[in-house]
Amino acid sequence: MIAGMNEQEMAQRAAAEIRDGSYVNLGIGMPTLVLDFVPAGKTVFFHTENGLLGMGGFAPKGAAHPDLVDAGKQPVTCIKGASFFPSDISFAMMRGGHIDLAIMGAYQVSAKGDLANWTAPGMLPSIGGAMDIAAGTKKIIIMMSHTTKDGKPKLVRELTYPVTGYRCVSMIITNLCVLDVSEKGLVLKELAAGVSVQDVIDNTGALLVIPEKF
Amino acid sequence: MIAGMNEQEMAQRAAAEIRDGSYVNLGIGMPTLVLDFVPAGKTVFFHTENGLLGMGGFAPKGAAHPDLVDAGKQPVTCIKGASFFPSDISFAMMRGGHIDLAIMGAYQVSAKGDLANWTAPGMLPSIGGAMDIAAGTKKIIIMMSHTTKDGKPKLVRELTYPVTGYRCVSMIITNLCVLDVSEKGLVLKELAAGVSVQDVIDNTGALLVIPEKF
Amino acid sequence: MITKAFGDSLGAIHDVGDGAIIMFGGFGLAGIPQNLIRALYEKGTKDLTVISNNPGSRLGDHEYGLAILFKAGRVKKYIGSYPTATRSFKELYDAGKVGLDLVPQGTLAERIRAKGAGIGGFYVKTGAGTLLARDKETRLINGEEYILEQPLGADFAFVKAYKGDLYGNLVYQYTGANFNPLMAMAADITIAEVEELVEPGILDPNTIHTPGIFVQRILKGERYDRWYE
Amino acid sequence: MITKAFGDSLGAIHDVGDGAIIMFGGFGLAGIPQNLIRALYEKGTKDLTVISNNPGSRLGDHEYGLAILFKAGRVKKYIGSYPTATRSFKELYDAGKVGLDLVPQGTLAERIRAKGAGIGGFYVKTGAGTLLARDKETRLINGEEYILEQPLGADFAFVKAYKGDLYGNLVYQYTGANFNPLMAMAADITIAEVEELVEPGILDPNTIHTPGIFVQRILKGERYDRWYE
Repeated sequence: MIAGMNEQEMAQRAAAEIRDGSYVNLGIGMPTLVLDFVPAGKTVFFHTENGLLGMGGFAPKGAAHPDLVDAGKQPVTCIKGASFFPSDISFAMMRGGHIDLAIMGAYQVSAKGDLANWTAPGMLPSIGGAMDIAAGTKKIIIMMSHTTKDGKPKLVRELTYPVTGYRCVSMIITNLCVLDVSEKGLVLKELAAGVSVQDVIDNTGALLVIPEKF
Repeated sequence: MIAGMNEQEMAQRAAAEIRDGSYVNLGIGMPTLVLDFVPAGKTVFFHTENGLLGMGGFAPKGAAHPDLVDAGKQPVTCIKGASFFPSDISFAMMRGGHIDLAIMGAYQVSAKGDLANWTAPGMLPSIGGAMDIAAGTKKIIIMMSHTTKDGKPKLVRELTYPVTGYRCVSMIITNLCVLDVSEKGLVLKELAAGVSVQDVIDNTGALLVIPEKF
Repeated sequence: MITKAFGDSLGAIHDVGDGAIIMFGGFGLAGIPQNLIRALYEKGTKDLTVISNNPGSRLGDHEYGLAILFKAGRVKKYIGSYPTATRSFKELYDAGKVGLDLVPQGTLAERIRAKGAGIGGFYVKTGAGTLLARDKETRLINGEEYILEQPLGADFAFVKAYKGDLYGNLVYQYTGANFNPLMAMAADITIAEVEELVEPGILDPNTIHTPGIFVQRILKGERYDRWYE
Repeated sequence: MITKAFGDSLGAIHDVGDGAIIMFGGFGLAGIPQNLIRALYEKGTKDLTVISNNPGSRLGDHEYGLAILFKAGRVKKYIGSYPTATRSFKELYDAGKVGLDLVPQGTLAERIRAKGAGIGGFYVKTGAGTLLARDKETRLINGEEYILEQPLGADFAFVKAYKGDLYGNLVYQYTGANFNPLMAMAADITIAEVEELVEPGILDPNTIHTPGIFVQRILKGERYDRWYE
């Protein structure tokens, strides 16, 4: 088993994709680590689907308010210049194409950028805001382990898990590498330290486009 | 030409239909006179389509604010417990069936309660909120002169003017009488002082149901 | 002057009967009508259809909010976006004891708003081509697939606001708004609980989030748990 | 810290070109972006499509607001609900010099919101069976006739708020909100003028009506006419 990047390194890599002044939605779990890696001097407006633009970070102990939480139901803070709004407006931001970037997890991503991240066979299905994000966000980056816990590829030719959205993923950051989704398929962009092209190929269930530089 | 009620008397009659605690939309022009006749002790929330619940009345000279107007673009005041909101919410109140009563003018009303009040041949068409009110308000009362200026009936068997809404009018208050719209047609309910049943019949273009009491 | 105020939660829900369809505001534990939920539990009302983003919330080993109604077997059907929020729901669902109608969160919000706004249906891309669109009409709009979604209403909406007045005007705080203002528009009878109940005219009319026309009953909540340290 | 602030109205509209489709907030004279309208007039931009509830307003013998653009022949098409608000519009219309797309006011608001919210179309009863539904698809829903309405967007939205901050967050006053928050959501570029422009963090985040995500540019209006005595 190749280690590659740890979660913090993946979050840091994802954070590098965030432009100054942009509006960014972070999925529950690993993507929230991105909060810690926004470069100083950049103004980033973090959107939480439950009705906040300008999330600051997780609330310190003693400062938690029961009516101020993020999409993962964790108590959070807000920045100066934040705003609160109801769910219809929050999802208008996503569905209407106003959110610049969403960073989320996945069970599977296909070579075409199709996304599966809401349910699996035998699982109680839960959807939350995932399909709305997939339907409307300008750019979606997936942060995930390159394979499942038992070593099966999560990057596949065709999804076998139920679809969240079609052709919606732009970029994938895994512990092994960074990939772009293009018309030609998945394009290798960067390799994690200590990871070879062959490692990526061996752990990927779809054909890869490997640029000459590798 | 029979006089019957003047505009103030018609407004007073319309005001008597307003229930305590109800939400009422008043059309531009004559219906705004109703404001003066709400019985003391009744709490009535006047709705203006441009985004105010709890209009008080017309603003006294010197107290006009350019951003506080009614649907007729007149400067107004608001009562304690008023609220302001954007146009989508204002029309959700109407279209969604939340407004209890609308009092408006008309060019024609048919025996079935069809309403024409937005345009006429040769006129520059303007619609404003009339069709939205017709589509969603629980009860609509029309306040209008019984005939046109040249003596033609405005209560007709079938509309000849462009329709605002079908089967939406519940009651009609004219200078001559008060009528209910029922499944059987227009039912005479009250006569203005000095007006006979025959006067009403002579000036109406639709069959009338005349209860025995007349 | 009229008032929409009720003295307590049980009084405000006196006519909520078995089989009622009820919307509950809140996301996680933020903005949930916790006093009305407790009152409904005490009242023993059953065979409920519950519409809410999640069927209660889990914090550590405890479950809060709507979970008490589910655990007591009072709910026959749940309509929402995030049922995995509690373990109790999964147990009931796996045992076939509760129905589930899963709706993407944004579509849930928009369907509820549509009901309140008199919209007969609307098209969204959300979910097109997925399992959640199986029985839904589709339509190509500018070359992209959309699905037709229906308005969603209820007999009652239980909502929670930070402050309210006797006319039913409501003001929310932080992320406590979420589904509350939408549900207030979409039910036959909306019952609002607030932390502070004031006379009309105290709240600034420019800052009211839910105009009183959408609220039929209001009460000051008996007790507000804060859950977090 | 980023800022969306521009120094003046002319600067904020520098890239608004001939043939642009522009939404203008306001109802009557309440909440109109009067400085941006004046700047657009000064800039000389023509062949405009104007989306606004009314094409300006008449008070006594004078016409204000958008009327200056219409009178100067800069508008080729008007989309709105109340064209009779000015005499100048009627003259241009009767002379065949301006096109008119008449939309019921509530449908106008909802179509604009739909564009901003990514709704592909929606059904309303408003206007069903009338002249304004002539070319529209109809559908029976629960036995009643509904018509299909389309989202309505624009290249630019010119909006006016009472206060705003450098991130584009907006707060409206009284009936000054009207179409402004909806139009802010529906245009490629939204330009907001405000009476007071403040640093981020001054406005209470609970009272913001239009979150800054919907606003690309903001400026303090040069001059606010009050019109009424």
